[in-house]
Amino acid sequence: MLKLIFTGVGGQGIITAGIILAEAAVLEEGRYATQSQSYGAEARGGLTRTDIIISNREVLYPKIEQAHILAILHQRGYTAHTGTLRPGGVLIFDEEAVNVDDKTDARRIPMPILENGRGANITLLGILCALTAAVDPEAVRKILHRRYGEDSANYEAFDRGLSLVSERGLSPLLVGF
Amino acid sequence: MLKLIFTGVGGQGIITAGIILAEAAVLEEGRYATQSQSYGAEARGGLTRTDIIISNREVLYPKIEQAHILAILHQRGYTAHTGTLRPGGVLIFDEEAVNVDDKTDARRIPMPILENGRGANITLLGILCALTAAVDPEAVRKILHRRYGEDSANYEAFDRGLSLVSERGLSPLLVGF
Amino acid sequence: MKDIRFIQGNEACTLGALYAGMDFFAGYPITPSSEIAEMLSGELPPRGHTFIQMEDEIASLCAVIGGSLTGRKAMTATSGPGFSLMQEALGYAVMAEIPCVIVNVMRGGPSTGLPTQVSQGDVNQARWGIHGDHAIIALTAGSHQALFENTVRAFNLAETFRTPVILLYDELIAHMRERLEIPSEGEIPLVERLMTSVPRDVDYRPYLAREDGRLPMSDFGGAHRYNVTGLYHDMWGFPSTDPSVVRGLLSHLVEKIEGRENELTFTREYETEDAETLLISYGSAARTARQTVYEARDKGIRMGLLELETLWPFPERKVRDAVAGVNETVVVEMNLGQVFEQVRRVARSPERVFLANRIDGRFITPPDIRKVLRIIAGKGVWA
Amino acid sequence: MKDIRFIQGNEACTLGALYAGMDFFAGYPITPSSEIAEMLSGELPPRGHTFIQMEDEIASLCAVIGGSLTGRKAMTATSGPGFSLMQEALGYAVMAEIPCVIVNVMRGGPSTGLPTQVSQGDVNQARWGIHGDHAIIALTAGSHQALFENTVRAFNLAETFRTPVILLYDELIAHMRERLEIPSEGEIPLVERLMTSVPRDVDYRPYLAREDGRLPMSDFGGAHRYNVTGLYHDMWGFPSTDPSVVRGLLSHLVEKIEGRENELTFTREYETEDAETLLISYGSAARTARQTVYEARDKGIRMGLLELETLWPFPERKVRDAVAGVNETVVVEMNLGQVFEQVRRVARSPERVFLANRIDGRFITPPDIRKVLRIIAGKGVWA
Amino acid sequence: MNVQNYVRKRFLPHLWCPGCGHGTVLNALLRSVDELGLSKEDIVMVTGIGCSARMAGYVDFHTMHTLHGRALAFATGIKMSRPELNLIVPMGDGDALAIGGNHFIHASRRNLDITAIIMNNHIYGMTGGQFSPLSGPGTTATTAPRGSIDPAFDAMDLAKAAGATYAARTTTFHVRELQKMLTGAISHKGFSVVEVFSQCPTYYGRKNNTGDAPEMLKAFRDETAKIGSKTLDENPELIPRGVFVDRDAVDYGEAYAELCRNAAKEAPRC
Amino acid sequence: MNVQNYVRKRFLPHLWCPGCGHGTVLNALLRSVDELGLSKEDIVMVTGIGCSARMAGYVDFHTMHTLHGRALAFATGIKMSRPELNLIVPMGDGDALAIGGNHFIHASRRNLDITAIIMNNHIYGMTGGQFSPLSGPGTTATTAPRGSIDPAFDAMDLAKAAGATYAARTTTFHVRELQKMLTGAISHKGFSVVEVFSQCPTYYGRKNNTGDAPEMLKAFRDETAKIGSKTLDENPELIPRGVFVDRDAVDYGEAYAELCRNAAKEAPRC
Amino acid sequence: MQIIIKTDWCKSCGICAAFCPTGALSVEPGEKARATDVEACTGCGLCERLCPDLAIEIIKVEVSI
Amino acid sequence: MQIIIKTDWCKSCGICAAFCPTGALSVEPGEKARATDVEACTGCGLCERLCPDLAIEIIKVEVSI
Ligand SMILES: Cc1ncc(C[n+]2csc(CCOP(=O)(O)OP(=O)(O)O)c2C)c(N)n1
Ligand SMILES: Cc1ncc(C[n+]2csc(CCOP(=O)(O)OP(=O)(O)O)c2C)c(N)n1
Ligand code: SF4
Ligand code: SF4
Ligand code: SF4
Ligand code: SF4
Ligand code: SF4
Ligand code: SF4
Ligand SMILES: [Mg+2]
Ligand SMILES: [Mg+2]
Repeated sequence: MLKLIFTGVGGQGIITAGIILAEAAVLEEGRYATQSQSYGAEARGGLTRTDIIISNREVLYPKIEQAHILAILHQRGYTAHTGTLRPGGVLIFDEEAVNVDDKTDARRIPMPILENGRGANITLLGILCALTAAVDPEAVRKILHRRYGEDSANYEAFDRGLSLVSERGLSPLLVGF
Repeated sequence: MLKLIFTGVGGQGIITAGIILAEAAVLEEGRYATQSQSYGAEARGGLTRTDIIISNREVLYPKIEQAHILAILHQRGYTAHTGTLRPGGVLIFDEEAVNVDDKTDARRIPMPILENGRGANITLLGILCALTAAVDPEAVRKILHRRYGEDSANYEAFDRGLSLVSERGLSPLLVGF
Repeated sequence: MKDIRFIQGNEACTLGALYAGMDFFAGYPITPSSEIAEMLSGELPPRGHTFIQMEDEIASLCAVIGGSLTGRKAMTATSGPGFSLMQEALGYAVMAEIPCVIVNVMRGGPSTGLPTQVSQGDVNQARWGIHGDHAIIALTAGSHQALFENTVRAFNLAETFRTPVILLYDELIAHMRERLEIPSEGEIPLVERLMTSVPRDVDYRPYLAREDGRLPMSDFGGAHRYNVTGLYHDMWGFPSTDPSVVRGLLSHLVEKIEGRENELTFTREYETEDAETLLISYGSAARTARQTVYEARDKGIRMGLLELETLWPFPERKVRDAVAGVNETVVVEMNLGQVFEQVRRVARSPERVFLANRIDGRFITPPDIRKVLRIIAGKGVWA
Repeated sequence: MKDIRFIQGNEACTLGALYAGMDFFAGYPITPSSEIAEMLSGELPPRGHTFIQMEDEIASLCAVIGGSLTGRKAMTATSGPGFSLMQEALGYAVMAEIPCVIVNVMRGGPSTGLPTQVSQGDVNQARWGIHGDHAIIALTAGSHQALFENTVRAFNLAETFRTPVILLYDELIAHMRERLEIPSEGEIPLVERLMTSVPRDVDYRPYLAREDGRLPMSDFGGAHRYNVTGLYHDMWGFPSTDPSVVRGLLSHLVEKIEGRENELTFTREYETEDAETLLISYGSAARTARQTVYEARDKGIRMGLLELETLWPFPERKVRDAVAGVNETVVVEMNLGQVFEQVRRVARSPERVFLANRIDGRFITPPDIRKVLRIIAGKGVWA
Repeated sequence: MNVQNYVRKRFLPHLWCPGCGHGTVLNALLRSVDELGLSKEDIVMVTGIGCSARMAGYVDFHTMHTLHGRALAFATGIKMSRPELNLIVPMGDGDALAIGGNHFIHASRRNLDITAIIMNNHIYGMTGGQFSPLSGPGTTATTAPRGSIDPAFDAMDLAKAAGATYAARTTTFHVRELQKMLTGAISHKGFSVVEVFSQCPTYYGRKNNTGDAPEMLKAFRDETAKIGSKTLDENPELIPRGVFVDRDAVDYGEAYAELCRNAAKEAPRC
Repeated sequence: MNVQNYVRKRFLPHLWCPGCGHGTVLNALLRSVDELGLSKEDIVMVTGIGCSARMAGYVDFHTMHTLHGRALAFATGIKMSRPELNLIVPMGDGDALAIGGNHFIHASRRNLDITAIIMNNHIYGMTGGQFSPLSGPGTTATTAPRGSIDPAFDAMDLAKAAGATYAARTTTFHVRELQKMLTGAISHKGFSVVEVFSQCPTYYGRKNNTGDAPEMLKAFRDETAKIGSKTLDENPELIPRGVFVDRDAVDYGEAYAELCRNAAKEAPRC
Repeated sequence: MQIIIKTDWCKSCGICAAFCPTGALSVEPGEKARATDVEACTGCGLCERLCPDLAIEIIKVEVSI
Repeated sequence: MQIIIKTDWCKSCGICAAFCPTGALSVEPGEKARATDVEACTGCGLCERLCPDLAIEIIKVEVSI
């Protein structure tokens, strides 16, 4: 079972990213997954968070108290949700937008995610696929195809994520499952 | 405890008559009374019925299954409600409008009540006062005064009822209480 | 001199409301409650108080809430169909803690049902008609004298607990006429609104309870500017989704009522001291029950009556104790057993609690009760 | 090939409705139910079926009733505030025996409450929101697969019993996405409307029940002309105040549902065979409960879960039997104990029934349940 | 023809009071149905709650007696489901424009092919004579013992502003005009409204000293005038009768059918 | 003057989306209040539910955030109780004219001295972009993916027909006009309505490809014209802006006060 | 001309008599409507349309010479 | 002329810059509004009225000669 939290602000597309990831696991890999998000008075333009759990059997409790992976695209997300990362977990964050302090017991992975503008959320997926065994990149590509057809921008954003990991010389992690 | 039922059709004023009688008992004689009426789909222009119970102590159950006195101003009232008269009770009815058969075990008192047109309901009160110890005629007169002021038509109708009893040579009955 | 009237129950309720100081009425006519609005349309204007006939029941209760918030003792009156429509606004009054009185004169339901006939079918709706958790106060009465008193009490409780209070009574009481002796001024004490002592320009917190649980108010539109909302809110009345605020507010709303069962248990007892058979009843049905008790006593049968005037919060302790002391209990009501279920719930031996009821639009009779008493070894019958 | 989706609960409900043959939707948007209307506004027109956005929730349910009467499988969807507004029309559907499905996606109440947060506070309103005596069917679900199935079931029961069916689920289920495997055509049997066999021009009695209690219908506007009303009515649908008609109709309305508890008890059991501790839960809370059961089993604790999918009529027998076989029962829900009270009511040893709940708008967690289990010698806590 | 062919004889004589104008509306409606040659099976009558609403019990059509103020919402559901039926929705003035006001304006806006009849007796008859939003200032009523201070709606103005495509007003005195308007309304494609001043001698009459039913009809005769007539020009204080709106506009049912046809051409979705 | 004096600063920046017109309505309203020299204590703002309704949270008046569609009914209660207060009731288009339509027409009819503001973004903003009765045919919305077929109300026509004594329309582009109309409406004695076209870039804009907030404002500029202007005469397809109704009529509160005064002269009754 | 009055439906409201242009009908207080002057009837049909109780039917009898 | 922009309230919608008649303001994508040409400002007040976020205040500075 792999537990991921993505957080950002409205418009960054992190909820869509979460859905695509979970969809890839469920529809392409025959696994189980849940995706949920928190709304609030501030949903619009405010902080958003989505919880994704991927598992080989039915996922019951869909909220995450202790995530394996936390991806952060906005500083407010760091402040609000850093406590949800399990000790020793993986913290992926935008290296421009988010400042991470030393106190967090986590593997820190800064990345130039937001550089990719509107495709940043898809780039994040690429990074995740390259970095973890969460889902196979091909599965994600299939979902991208179903959702957006041939629109190449998405594939480019995704590949950018994949290559970022190798560019930075990071090797795949074994988290979750 | 005296139980009276008046029945007629909408417009004959039997409900008002019932209220006046009970009011006289309560407000002028310091007794207890309840007055209730039955509504139905046909309330308007249809058959109406009012139950009046007069007593020296609080009246609890306000519906009458077995009346001491039943006053009927319309044939349909006879058909519908004759069963509510207790055996040996008093049946007062308009001699023109209502045909009474022999089967009823009751003292039958036909009277030319409706002759009095719009005052017929008050005439009925006069008849009742003269015929029974229900309430004192003076008490009724006081209520008539409160409600209608000096309007002499009402007093005339009432006196007509009182005198009808003596004209017909009827003597006061002892019913109820 | 005593002020004695011979009037309908709806008039007794109206007079009770006026006695309590009700000075704002908004409503929409419906049988069998309309006489209340009709009488008030005559009585309120000469006093300079508000009577307004609204476009529907929803608007009526909304206007009542607005009136109350600005310092009035406000009320509306309706029957089942209208009461159903009021549930959303009633929930608002609960949430925003607006004192007001809602009279529901019960007729036969469900739906349009039996507009002009007697029923006591709305007891559970009074408790649970609102969506979401909540608590509510609902009173009833079985005579005009009691109706007058409980109308005054409804206003008193509304002010004391800053909450809507429902006054439920039935068509028989509404339309029957009987004697009412109007208490002299001061004979029934009135609870006036607890006003804040916070001075102008000082931070007033409309939703900060005092130690005794009461919340001092400030007339809306007056010295203090604050916010009122149907969302979960903080002590200033501003929306909040903070879990502790949410939990705190809901607990407060429920505790202030459910936690005060003692102060809210109003009952009458007749011939209960040595009773072996206990009738429990309320509203007009309690008249039949009491009649039955007296008739039984005349025959030497040791029967008594516990008449409930508080329906909600259900007087658990009182009922449990009363039931514990008798051989059998018969709940007398004109519905399928809504209070009966409650009595069973709280009784230690629910199998000794029976139902004598009537659901056909006719008034329940002493024979209806006696029938159940005769077959008491069996169970409640629908007759 | 299997048709698998990864979707929100509201979509699962919508797909279930379409599978069931729903061909008429009228609604008014409200969080957290709006996705249902949104999806249907796309899906119904190409099928030639009706989607209409009405001016409010009252009109929505009225239109649904009209649609149903003319032969459609009709539905509306709303949340607490809208459901409160629907109570009058819901009572009409009960009284006139109109099959239809009302989806109430629960959010925090009372009042506007917590529009975007999870709660299960409308359970009792589903039962008692209508004025007057009545009975009602209400289902719920704790996963998308179950939601799909129970949506189909809701339509089936509506047709079988000629009654409105309420489908209650919560914001978590509504908005969470998970896997749904769409059953192939015919995999879940559908109940189609029972049509009268009375030929045209022969006296058709819309309210004459067959021996099995079912009432064959005739599409309104079709071969038979009859009357439909919310008043008490005779077998032709014409108003009647005859006491025996009134009693007969109300008994029929209640008996057809309350008397069929067996046919209406839908539950799921997990690890109950040898359980010493029983959790009872429903909706999204049952996910947490099941998770807790598995975690306990991993530690060798003999815990099981009874998940309710029928909320009303309350599955008394099933619950009573389940509770009877264990040492203690914990009801897990997100309200102040609405189902807990029912379980206590039917349990033979109510003092061994406890409550693990959450009322702060947050989803209930396994630790919330474990906390109660730890202090089980005490009583249910509001946490 | 005989209007009695269209009624459920076992429920007659009806329960309306002697002289109640609602009976005259029924009378005219049946003649109009006959004139149009509609069969009893083609008509669905939906009513709300009120004296007016009793009409559903008397006519031998498909009849539905619903909730106070909600008749048009029910009718909307029926019409969307069965566009081929003729929907006739008689309502009281309170039914249509007090509690039912919202459904009235929205039905007008949508322009779904339904015929609404406002049986305007200027009072809540069924509940015993409270004023309605059509009573107007000065009307005495059980909830306005000193005369109402509530301004009245003009139902025609409202129908027009809200979007009704046919709107006409007459009275129970003008029985031929009434029948013509009902015929016009029923044949009209789109939402149509006929407002009929109808006398309530029992409550309105008694409270306002109008005299009996014939007197009330005389008042309808003397206090109204046809739009465009010289009488009206010369006496602008008279209440105008006539057809206020009669225009073509796409009917909602048609628009919906069109939407469905176009949508069906798309690729399937789910 | 500084509009910020009238807001509850701790709740700002507000929660409306970037470029949302509702903020501009707030802006103009505060200026109008300042222009009129009203003190914060003299004003009661009642809102319903919707993005529009959030306004009650931001202004430092007496504020009440009520139920969807019911704001005018609550306000009626407050005004009847405290006639000296200024009642301002901002509503969304759905709030005012979908679920709230009945209260809107009845408040208009009564002519109680309340100022209603319809913040018309032609969409249900708060619930995520469903069409409203003011959207109009062709509008794309989450519940009209192929474009709405629902005819729209004209809020001005409706207000006028229902009896409002002041009714004006403008847009969030025409900010000076807006302030003037709000000032006119608040000073008007009787029921007044100001309809403001307000942009919702998030839902209406995105669904209907209008471009961003500035583009939407340009559309307001280009697609409307003042009543009586040459532009409007020459381009009748433009949407008219301006004051549609401004008339004197007895205000309900005054009429009620008069009724009370007269009644008080009678002998006591009960 | 044939004037059929369904007396069991008639409620004596007096409308028919009040407006019959030729005075063919009369309604005594409390009595049912009666055709007191059938000869005068022109068959205009006003009474049958005005009657709130559907109690009148006018049949034009073809007189063959 | 003084153009005060409350940047913590500004939401970068671009309205002020789009309609300032003199081009005194500019809003870069994703950035807060800025007064890029204060000199050009005529103090017309349009921007402060148009701003949905109450984020602009124009103060006319009296220049004493
Ligand atoms: C929800 C609801 N509110 C109120 C009523 C009571 N009620 C029944 S009919 C009616 C008004 C009747 O007046 P109108 O609509 O003008 O019809 P009329 O009887 O005058 O023909 C009212 C207020 C009701 N049945 N349901
Ligand atoms: C009784 C009820 N029904 C529905 C809703 C859901 N709801 C909240 S706001 C809203 C409509 C918002 O649109 P509008 O009134 O135009 O205001 P906007 O958000 O566009 O400013 C709806 C349908 C509700 N809160 N209560
Ligand atoms: S009360 Fe009035 S409207 Fe009702 S039936 Fe009688 S006369 Fe007609
Ligand atoms: S959703 Fe639309 S109306 Fe609501 S705040 Fe955003 S832009 Fe404004
Ligand atoms: S109009 Fe009809 S009901 Fe009236 S008197 Fe004539 S026949 Fe009788
Ligand atoms: S048909 Fe004409 S003339 Fe003949 S009785 Fe009737 S109203 Fe008189
Ligand atoms: S208009 Fe206001 S919110 Fe928008 S960019 Fe300019 S200063 Fe910022
Ligand atoms: S005040 Fe006028 S000129 Fe100056 S910045 Fe604002 S809009 Fe431009
Ligand atoms: Mg009427
Ligand atoms: Mg809007």
